[in-house]
Amino acid sequence: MSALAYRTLGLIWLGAVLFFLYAPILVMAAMSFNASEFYQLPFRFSTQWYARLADNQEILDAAARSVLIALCVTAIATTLGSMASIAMFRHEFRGKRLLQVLLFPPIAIPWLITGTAMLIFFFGVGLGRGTPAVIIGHVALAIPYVIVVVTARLATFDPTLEEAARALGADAWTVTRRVTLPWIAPGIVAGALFAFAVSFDQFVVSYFLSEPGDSTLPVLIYTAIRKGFTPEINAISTIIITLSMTVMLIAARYSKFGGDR
Amino acid sequence: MAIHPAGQRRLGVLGLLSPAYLWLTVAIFLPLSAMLYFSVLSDVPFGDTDWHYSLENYRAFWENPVYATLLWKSVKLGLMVTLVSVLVGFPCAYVLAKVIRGRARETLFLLVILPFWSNSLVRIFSWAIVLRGNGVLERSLNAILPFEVDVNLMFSTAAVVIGLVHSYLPYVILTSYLGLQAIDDSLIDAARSMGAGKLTILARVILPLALPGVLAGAVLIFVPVVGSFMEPRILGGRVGTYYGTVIEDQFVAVFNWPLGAALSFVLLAVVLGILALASPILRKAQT
Amino acid sequence: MAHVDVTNLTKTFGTFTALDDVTMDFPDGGFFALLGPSGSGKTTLLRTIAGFLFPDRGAVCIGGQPVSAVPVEKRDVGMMFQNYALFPNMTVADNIGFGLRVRRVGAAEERRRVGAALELVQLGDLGNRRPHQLSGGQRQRVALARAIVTNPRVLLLDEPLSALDKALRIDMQIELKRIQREIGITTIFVTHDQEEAMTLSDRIGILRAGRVVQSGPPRDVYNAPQDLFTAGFLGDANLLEGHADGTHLVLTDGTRIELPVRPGVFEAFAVRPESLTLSADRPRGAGINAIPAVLRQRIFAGAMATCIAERAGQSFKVVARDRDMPDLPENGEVWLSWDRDSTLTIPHAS
Amino acid sequence: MKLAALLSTAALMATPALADEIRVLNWQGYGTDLGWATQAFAEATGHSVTHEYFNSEQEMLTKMRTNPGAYDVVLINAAFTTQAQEEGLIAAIDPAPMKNFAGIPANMAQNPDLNPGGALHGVPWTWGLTSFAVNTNDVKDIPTTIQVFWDPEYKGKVSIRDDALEAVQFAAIATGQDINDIQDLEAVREKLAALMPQIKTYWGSENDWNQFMASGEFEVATIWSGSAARSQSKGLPVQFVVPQEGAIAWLDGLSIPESSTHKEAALAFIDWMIDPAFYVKWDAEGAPASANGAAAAALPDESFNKRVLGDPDVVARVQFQRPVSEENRKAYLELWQALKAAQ
Repeated sequence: MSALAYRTLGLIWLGAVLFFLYAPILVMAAMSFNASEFYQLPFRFSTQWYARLADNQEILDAAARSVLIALCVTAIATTLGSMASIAMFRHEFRGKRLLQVLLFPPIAIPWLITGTAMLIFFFGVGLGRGTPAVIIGHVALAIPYVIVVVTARLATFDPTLEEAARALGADAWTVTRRVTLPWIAPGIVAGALFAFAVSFDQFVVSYFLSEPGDSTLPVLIYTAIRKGFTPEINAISTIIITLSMTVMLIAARYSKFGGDR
Repeated sequence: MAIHPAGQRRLGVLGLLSPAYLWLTVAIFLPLSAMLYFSVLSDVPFGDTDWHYSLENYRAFWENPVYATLLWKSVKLGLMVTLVSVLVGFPCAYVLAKVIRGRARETLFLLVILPFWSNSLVRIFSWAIVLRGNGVLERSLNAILPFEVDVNLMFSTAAVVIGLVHSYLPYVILTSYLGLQAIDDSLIDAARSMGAGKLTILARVILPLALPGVLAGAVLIFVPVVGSFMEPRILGGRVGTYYGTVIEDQFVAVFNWPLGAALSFVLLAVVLGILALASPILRKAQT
Repeated sequence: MAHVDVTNLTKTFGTFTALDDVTMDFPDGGFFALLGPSGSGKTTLLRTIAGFLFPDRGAVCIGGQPVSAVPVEKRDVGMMFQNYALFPNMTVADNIGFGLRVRRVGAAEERRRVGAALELVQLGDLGNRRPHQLSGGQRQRVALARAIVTNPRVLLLDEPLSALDKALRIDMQIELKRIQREIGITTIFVTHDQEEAMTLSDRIGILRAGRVVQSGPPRDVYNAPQDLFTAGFLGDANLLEGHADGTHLVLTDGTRIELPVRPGVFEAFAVRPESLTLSADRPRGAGINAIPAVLRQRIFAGAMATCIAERAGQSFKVVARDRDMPDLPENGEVWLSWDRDSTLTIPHAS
Repeated sequence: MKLAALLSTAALMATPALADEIRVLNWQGYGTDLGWATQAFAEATGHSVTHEYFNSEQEMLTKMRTNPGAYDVVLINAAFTTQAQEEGLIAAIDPAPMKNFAGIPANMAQNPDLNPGGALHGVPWTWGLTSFAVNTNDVKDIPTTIQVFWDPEYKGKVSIRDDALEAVQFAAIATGQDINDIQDLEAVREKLAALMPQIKTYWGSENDWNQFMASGEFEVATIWSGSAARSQSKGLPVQFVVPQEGAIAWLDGLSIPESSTHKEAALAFIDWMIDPAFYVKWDAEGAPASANGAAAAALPDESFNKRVLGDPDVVARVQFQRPVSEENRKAYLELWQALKAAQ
């Protein structure tokens, strides 16, 4: 075969994969605009399911709770993660390698295990389920992502800049605020967006930790799916997926995925 | 007497590091320890239940073939999903890394990775909508094809595999892409200058060099798939009982947490074993 | 301005001893170069004086005050880095004004002093540029201005010129020297370039394996190295192998060479390439040493020429102005001669 | 100090009576979550009602165990009331404040399964059958036997609920056994194993079931009598069947968790739920049979509950679910899990 044929074949393959990745999501989204309750075709355009959403207090509450939790998680995980990244960047110490390895379990262990372990532990210590438990769990899942992203950005930072600032008389806080943070800010923003996405899309851990009546949006959707599908679920799903993809597109601009900006 | 500045620095490091790691300890490491503890109890130690230490939960795993069967079923599912993902994803990564250039590559790469960062539950739900009998897939196929087909993939192992491949495909594309991108084009040119054909180059140059990346992606897919429960439950129907769903049941329905903990720990052992085996590869892929 | 004393400094990193009982005195207003191969401890010494590192033992005094336990930000030192370390997110003026702002001198005072510093380094109108818009030499000047604008007690320079190309480096050496004289600040600088060290400083210190081997004015160190290492490190030296016999040195092949009459006990002898003269015939004269050799190679380098001659398996380097170097055939017999008194007499062989 | 404490306690005690949010744990679409009913209740009492749903009795119990304080009213099948009481999950109920309790006949009110330890722990609310329904679009001859589930003609069009107890008892009926005293568990296992390949998927909720019936994916599926009535009233093409082999009958009670913080409001809601006025309206949409004699009597003659469940022939065929011993429950669960795992 000629090089052109290979190239064409390759592009067709890539196109097919993209179709596979996006078609179901687009179909799902399209069905949220279909008037039929039973997903019947022909397609008749309607926004009634979105209108219904606006009246569904339970879903609205869950959505608000999900966003609120994600914001809390973002704030906490970004702060703690960035602090740890800076500490590991600035200093050499024994056990640093171990600390880096310890970031692996929250990412690598299946969430089913982490989630059920948290459930057991939080019950054991009397915290039980509920929003605080969910936040604690999400933050732990998000911290490694923040550290990885911020550390990647710090790798491009010249440590003598900090030394220069100190030599000029700046205390640790001034050095961090005036020199380090301005440089790693894009990394922190990307880390924060990752943290938001991790929390906002998190289902498994929330599923085990959230309290009845105080569940997050993905948990609510799961329970709803198991009770039968309605286009209302399509509508809220469409909103969620649009939101999280937008967040990630912004994150990509700040992280290395989108090229080095 | 003021603390020596070197000591002060040490305190500073501690102050910066400890919040994050304390948090991880409380939310990850202590819970995992608590789970280990639970797995050797005979009953949940809440209220006035009568409990004692015992290995009966682990014994249940060995004596009742149900759990081993399901674990094997989950492992098979993991292998299947991983294999399909690699076969589909590697060529895709190759096209991205070596065929497409410039801005188009950046955009297409982002497009491939993007779904990975959207809600997994919603994506599984999308497949449920598509795959249902009388659903979109069947209708569109019947609209195109001259003959009637009965595509009812919903509630089958195929549906579970499709949904999981959709969920985890971006992993293998991402890691393969990074691995392929690191291969210097001059190596390929060098091989060509020595008269190697396309297949030879692929088999003798590209694949060996890209292998760590591909394997890293495979591990990243295999591990979560073995522990999946939501996807089989929604897409699997009657055949959707897996190791993960049984663990979920122990916690959500049956309230046999000690058994659930023991089952989780067996799963964790399998996962850690795989990660340990793969860690040299993963480390290689990182660099 | 202040003088700097370090006494009995010892600093180890794990099993590696970076500084081993170092005692040194850096006089007020002086320009002091720390010279040594990599790993000799010169940078560690500089960073210990700066306050980035804290000694395991020993003391650092600036202006007579002990500062061993004072971290860098409280030591009031100015420091310039090899890569300049200009803050990329700030303008030139903000970079220079950083130290002033930290000291809260006030906006007007800051503007005045930044302006003056820019004038001093001859960058008057570049205050609003960003570092990445500057050339290497300009960045270097900004870094210098930033280091001195706070009127520190000591200026520390860590290989400040190594990132520049050669022509620019020589310009900057002159510039650096001018500014240092103008403000009269005690300056300590680290370099591995012996020529630069000798050009700039009025005192140099040679370090090796964490110890100070020798220190003093460049000319003294160059002319009277205290050991073979210094002799070879600061400039080139052709070692004369043999054993001393009263006023003479008996080379390994039995040739006797006259030694200068100097007090002291010497263990090794050498001669600098520029002290050697190459000739076809044996030169005669009082106090002239001459040994036969074979000319192996002649290297032309513009104004200067280098010849390599070999004698009894040992090669000798001869440096002279190209026009003073006789044009002799390679692999021919030549004579190497030198004034008896230009023989380097080295007390310590190690 | 003491006075202040007293006053504040009094204030605290006075407020809950004003407006509480009570949380109900129930099957989805099972009476308590009817919009018009909760709205009317809220208007009458000021208490708002929110819901949480379960997919199986096991899950219901675990939800109570792991979420103390989260629920105020829980629907419990009488077969599980004793277990819940033994675990200390539910509180004894004093029926005195309920004005509608008097309508409940003694055989219901004093049902031993609802009165563990001799005290009322579940207010009898509804009863009904677990049998099956067929899709009348596809199944023209309404079957009279439970063996239709094993008919190869319906392979891949059959469904049961994913519930160990229900599956085992269903198979017990199919093998001609007493559901409360299964002698031949091996026969049950074989019967269920033969059923598995017939099954399309398990259904989880009534809504789920309706959608599968509407799309024609189910042709024969187990269902509760009340749900079948509701589906029919929604116009779905379904016909409820009580086969000659009989059917499982159950009695559902409404209980108040021990950990409830709004016990008074909860009791008011239960009273609202056993009100004949509510029941008659509910029945029009499709409901299980009421345990309140007064309510049952108020039904019109053409009502599903009067027609089907009022038929003495039917009543004679059904077997009421009794509490299941811990040991049996475990055995059933393992049997069911093994069967599912083998798929």
